[in-house]
Amino acid sequence: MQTHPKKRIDIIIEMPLLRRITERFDKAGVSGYSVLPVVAGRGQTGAWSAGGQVSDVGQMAAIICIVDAGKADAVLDEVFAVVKKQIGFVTLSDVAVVRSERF
Amino acid sequence: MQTHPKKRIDIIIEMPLLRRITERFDKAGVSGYSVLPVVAGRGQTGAWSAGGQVSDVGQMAAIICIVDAGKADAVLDEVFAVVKKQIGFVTLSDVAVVRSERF
Amino acid sequence: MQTHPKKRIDIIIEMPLLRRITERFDKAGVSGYSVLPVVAGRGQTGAWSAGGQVSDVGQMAAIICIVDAGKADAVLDEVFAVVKKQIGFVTLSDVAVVRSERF
Amino acid sequence: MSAGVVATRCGAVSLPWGNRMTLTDLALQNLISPMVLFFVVGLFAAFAKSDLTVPEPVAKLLSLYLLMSIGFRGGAEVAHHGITTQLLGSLAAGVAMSFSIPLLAFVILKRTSRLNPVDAAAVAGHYGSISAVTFAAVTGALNQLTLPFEGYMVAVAAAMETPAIMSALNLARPYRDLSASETGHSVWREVMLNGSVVILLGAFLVGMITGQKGLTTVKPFLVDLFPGFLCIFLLDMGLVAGRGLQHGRKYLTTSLGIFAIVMPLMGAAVAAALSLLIGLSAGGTAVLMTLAASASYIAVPAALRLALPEANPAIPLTMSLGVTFPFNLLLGIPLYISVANTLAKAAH
Amino acid sequence: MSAGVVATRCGAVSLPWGNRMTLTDLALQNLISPMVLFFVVGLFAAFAKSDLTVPEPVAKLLSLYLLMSIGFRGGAEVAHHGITTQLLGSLAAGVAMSFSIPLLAFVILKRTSRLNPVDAAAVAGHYGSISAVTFAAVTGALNQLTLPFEGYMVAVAAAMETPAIMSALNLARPYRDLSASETGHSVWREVMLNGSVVILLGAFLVGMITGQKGLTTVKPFLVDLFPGFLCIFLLDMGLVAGRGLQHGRKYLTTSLGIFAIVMPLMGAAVAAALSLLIGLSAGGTAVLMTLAASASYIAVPAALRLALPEANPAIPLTMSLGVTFPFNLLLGIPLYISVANTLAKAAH
Amino acid sequence: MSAGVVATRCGAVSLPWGNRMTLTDLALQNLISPMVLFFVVGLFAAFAKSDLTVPEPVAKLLSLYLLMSIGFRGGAEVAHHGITTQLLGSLAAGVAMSFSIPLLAFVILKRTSRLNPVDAAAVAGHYGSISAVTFAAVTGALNQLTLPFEGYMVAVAAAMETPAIMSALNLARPYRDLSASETGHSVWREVMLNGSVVILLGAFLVGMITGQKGLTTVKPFLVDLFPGFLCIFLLDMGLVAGRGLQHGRKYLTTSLGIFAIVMPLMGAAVAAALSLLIGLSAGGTAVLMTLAASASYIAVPAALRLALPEANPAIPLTMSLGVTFPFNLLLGIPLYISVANTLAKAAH
Ligand SMILES: Nc1ncnc2c1ncn2[C@@H]1O[C@H](COP(=O)(O)O)[C@@H](O)[C@H]1O
Ligand SMILES: Nc1ncnc2c1ncn2[C@@H]1O[C@H](COP(=O)(O)O)[C@@H](O)[C@H]1O
Ligand SMILES: Nc1ncnc2c1ncn2[C@@H]1O[C@H](COP(=O)(O)O)[C@@H](O)[C@H]1O
Ligand code: NA
Ligand code: NA
Ligand code: NA
Repeated sequence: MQTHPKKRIDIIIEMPLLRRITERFDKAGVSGYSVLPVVAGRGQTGAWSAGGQVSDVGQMAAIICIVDAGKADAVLDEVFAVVKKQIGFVTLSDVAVVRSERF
Repeated sequence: MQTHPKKRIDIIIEMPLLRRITERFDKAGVSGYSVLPVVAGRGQTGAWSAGGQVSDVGQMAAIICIVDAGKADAVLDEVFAVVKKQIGFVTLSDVAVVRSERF
Repeated sequence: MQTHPKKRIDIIIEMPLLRRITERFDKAGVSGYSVLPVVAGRGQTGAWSAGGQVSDVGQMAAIICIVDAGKADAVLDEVFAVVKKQIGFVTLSDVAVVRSERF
Repeated sequence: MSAGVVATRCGAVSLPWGNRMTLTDLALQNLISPMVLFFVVGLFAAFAKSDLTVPEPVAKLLSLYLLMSIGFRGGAEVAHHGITTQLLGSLAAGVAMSFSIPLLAFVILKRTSRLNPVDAAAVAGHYGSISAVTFAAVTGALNQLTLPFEGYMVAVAAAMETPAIMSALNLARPYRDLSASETGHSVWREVMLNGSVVILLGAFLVGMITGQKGLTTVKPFLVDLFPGFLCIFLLDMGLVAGRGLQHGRKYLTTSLGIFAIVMPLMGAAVAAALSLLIGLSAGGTAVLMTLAASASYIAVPAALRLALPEANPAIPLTMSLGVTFPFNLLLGIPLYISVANTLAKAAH
Repeated sequence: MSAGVVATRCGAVSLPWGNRMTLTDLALQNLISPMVLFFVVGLFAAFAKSDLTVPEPVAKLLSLYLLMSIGFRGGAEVAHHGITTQLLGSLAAGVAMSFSIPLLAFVILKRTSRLNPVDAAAVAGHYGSISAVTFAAVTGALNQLTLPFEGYMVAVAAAMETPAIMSALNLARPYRDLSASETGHSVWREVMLNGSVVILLGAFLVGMITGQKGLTTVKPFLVDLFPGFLCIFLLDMGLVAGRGLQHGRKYLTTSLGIFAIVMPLMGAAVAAALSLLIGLSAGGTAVLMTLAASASYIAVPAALRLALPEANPAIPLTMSLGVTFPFNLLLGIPLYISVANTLAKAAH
Repeated sequence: MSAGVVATRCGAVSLPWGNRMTLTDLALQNLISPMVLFFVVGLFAAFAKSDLTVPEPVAKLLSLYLLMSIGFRGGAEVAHHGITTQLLGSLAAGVAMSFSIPLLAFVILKRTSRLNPVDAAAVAGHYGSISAVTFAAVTGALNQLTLPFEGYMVAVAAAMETPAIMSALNLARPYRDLSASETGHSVWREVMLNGSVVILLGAFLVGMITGQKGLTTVKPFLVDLFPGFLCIFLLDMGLVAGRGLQHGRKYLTTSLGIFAIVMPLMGAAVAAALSLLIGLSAGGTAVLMTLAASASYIAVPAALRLALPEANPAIPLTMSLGVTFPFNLLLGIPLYISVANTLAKAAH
């Protein structure tokens, strides 16, 4: 099957910040994104777990965004403006997709 | 540690379609797959969120499937037969595994 | 944007084993990890689903850990000591990060 | 729930608010019930972009609870009164409406909207089927007015869930590329075994088998908590409907917006006529009108994603959840009760 | 729950259904309780491949609720009656059974099945321990029959949870590659501090400390809602057991299927003998028999994944949840109650 | 909840336990309530590293329930008694404390701790605001003592939630790199429309509009289940507080630990003085003291993650949830009730 190279951006970010990031995505003109729950973790600021939590503070979410390689840098810039002040991080990797025009 | 190259298939698909996709996986003879929840997202058909939803319609799930590179194309064909009529998409990427015989 | 290559380790492992794996991560000196829920799947030991389950037995979790390439092997060794006796598997892939010093 | 009303002629029931309460009074009393007000709180929070959310598993529990409670109580009621010809007549009327309302809806949509035929068929299917929470709301309103209704109406509700799906598929068939579609058989299995249908019918059967004795055992849970659970459920419906309206605004053309209010009224009118025919009580008439007026947002959307994947699911959901449900909850239900009461009196 | 029964000689209690109810009556009455019927609805939905599901966090809440309610009420009961020699005797009997039933089970499995010794030990451990929801079901059935039982039986249930795990590990030890195993210490910690054990004992202590006064405060929640919550819980158990049976069918050889029904009967028989010795009431005897007959599906599987990772968890779970639990719920419990009642009368 | 107490002079209310109960009695009675004991079970389980957990969606439901119940009952109470000058005075006192306690806290923190100014401002904001579950606990304790309090205190609680956030931001401003900060407008929107604020105020309004009649409808759910739901909620709070303390131990210097106990006492003292001024009943005084003494762990942390991202969220959360909440629950509440009672008697 014919595939096309794209970039996958993975972001782990504090839950309360979710709306800010997705607004940035809209600004950067990505075709879409998906949010996955994270239930526990550890980082430099310590360990945490969603279990029993009444509020979202201190909890993380994972965002996945497939973008065209050409757009990746612009998206990273937008995203990083939010992430750098908050708890979280961003990774970039290579993927292939089947329908190129979607992204 | 000695590792072996494999392909990772990531699918984001409407929840109600889950059973159809996994039946296709069985048909394509993959060794296994894992389903992760998605809680929110945006795409060409608009934004959505799982919060407060009573039904699965309009909600997405993420499926991860590690396959042998030789099998990847056959799996993609099977999967795409379902995905192309539905909301969702498929990506392919390279990973390495430790126990090659598992997949 | 300037990026740096890192390794991403993905682990799918039985839920009851989570604490054992994360203790190994601490031992291997990783900077952090994130745990994502898995809600259903199939493997050599059969199909399962989290729906309606009262206990964690037979359920899986996904762990993501971004590490420096130099540390990857040591982490894999630690992790594999737990995974090999249990249901689950490990994959390794390449990612790029923006802030190198984090990992 | 009702007592003794099914056995006697309905007009003989002296309605406690009979002559005194006007439609406006009724609408007002409905609007200031805790359930409706919590729905408004939810709508407000959604439009104000508050982050208030009912967690998804909790929403699913509330829906499960509602269906269990409605089903069980209906079953216990039928166990009490037995299977009558009126029951069978009501079932037949319900099934007939579920089959035929989509035809009417499809014709209207084709004339008044610019929906493609497959989307029009999907919308039509939603309006033929019913919404369980609207059913819960009308029974709640009737209980507050101490206006009795036939307990077996829950069986009618269950029977109306799925025929509309068959109608929608038939309407869409001429316009589809059938080579690409799944085999009909597995789709029907999935439709009939939709979780919400199974639990409603299952609880109905459990209620029928265990009767009043079973009801006594579970009363503190399935009966006493009902209004409170309904409050949270309607809060959630307000949030979901409000957010759905914002996301789906682009699909809501003027003609579809009007349809989403006129269609319920037409359905209710058909139901009112059939109720007279069957000789339902005022309460029963109000319930059947509400069922006909309500539009599905659980069973039908789920079925159509599988059986009619070309249809855009956001269009009927925005109409059903964003317009028809609030309309019925806020204005429709008091209207239907008022009309039903007038009709029942006129029938004597 | 019971009142006054612990202090008096048990035969003196006049059972309301004493001579009139046969085993068949009892079995039928049990089968048509809402709880058991909702379990059947769940089983049906699972086998019909319906998508009906109780969300996982809700299932966990139901389990938490059940343990809190059982524990609290047991503690309040003990606070009322004090610690007697009979209580201590029952605790000793429970612990002894939890230790020894796995030995019996292991011997039988080695002779009748083709399980490898480690899997046989794991299965044996499940049958030595207990199932809290089966305990809840027998107490529910006894309450419906207004047949009192000793309130401290919940403490016996808690005490029976973990010794079986120790037995299973001892049985498996000769067959294991011990170099690869984790250190025993941390495993024991994890076993004893399993969430379900902690909440059951914690609620028991809270009940003991706050007594009847505390019980009054939480009665609408922990007591009145119990039958309703049990209905949803059993619906969920039906779904999970049905799906587990489908996935795990391949593990269920004839000999294991028979074992999953015969072993409970043997456990119940041992418990009946011990109950006579201790002088338990008819209700208490029925509870102890049910505990011995039930097989764990929460605490033991969790512990063994950590302590005996070589064992295939699907084998004991399929047997315990797919066969033994339905058997006990549908047939075992009325049988145990009937036998217990006959024994209690015979003892006089 | 209270009845008739708002209208009369408070001293005139004859307290059922008036002279007989000492502070120690009161503290003991508080400690052996099921709610507090379940909190202790949770703390124990967390420290013993048990895997006991309340699923996150369930914890969110419990919080939603608590706010709905508190809000609704408060609104129904106000509907009953009307809006009085005392109500307005209490609101003013609450808002004033929420604004000013952070200033006091900030000064103390700058002198006694080594927190950077931004973190100090964040902590100060938490202590100016309130904790809804602490409010629930004090009303529960007052109900058990049958000591009435002014029903509108829930409106005071709601009014105290957010001004403290404004104070915290003002305190932090001189020390921030403002170029990097978000625009103030959107932050204020998000703060005022925080889910917990919306549901508390929404339920309050629904209660005010539907009054006693609405309350009757939902009583089995929103009132009768309250103590039971509070038990599970406090079990969860024990687990979360215990685990939070373990993770956040490193932030808890001696000076911050002392602050987390002294600051509540100072807040309570301020509230006691203001209560005398307003002429609150003994119960109302106890509630206002508890509100002032409690520290936020939902609304303020959420707001500050958005408005003050440089602050480390773990520091105030560890103090508020790990130290101040347990202190108030176990010792503070009986102390405040005792002081309030003495003051109310002295005021005559
Ligand atoms: N190396 C890592 N790999 C995967 N997830 C991480 C890593 N480091 C941090 N995280 C996640 O990001 C959260 C915040 O990290 P930190 O800002 O380092 O405290 C952690 O709690 C983890 O959930
Ligand atoms: N570029 C993307 N990256 C990640 N997820 C996406 C992307 N586009 C779409 N999605 C996900 O797929 C769903 C359906 O997309 P669509 O069919 O474009 O409406 C969205 O709601 C997202 O959850
Ligand atoms: N090839 C695969 N790709 C993705 N997930 C898998 C794969 N194989 C197994 N899994 C996951 O790992 C679990 C255990 O696998 P197994 O040990 O093969 O039974 C499965 O239930 C799946 O959730
Ligand atoms: Na309809
Ligand atoms: Na047993
Ligand atoms: Na405060």
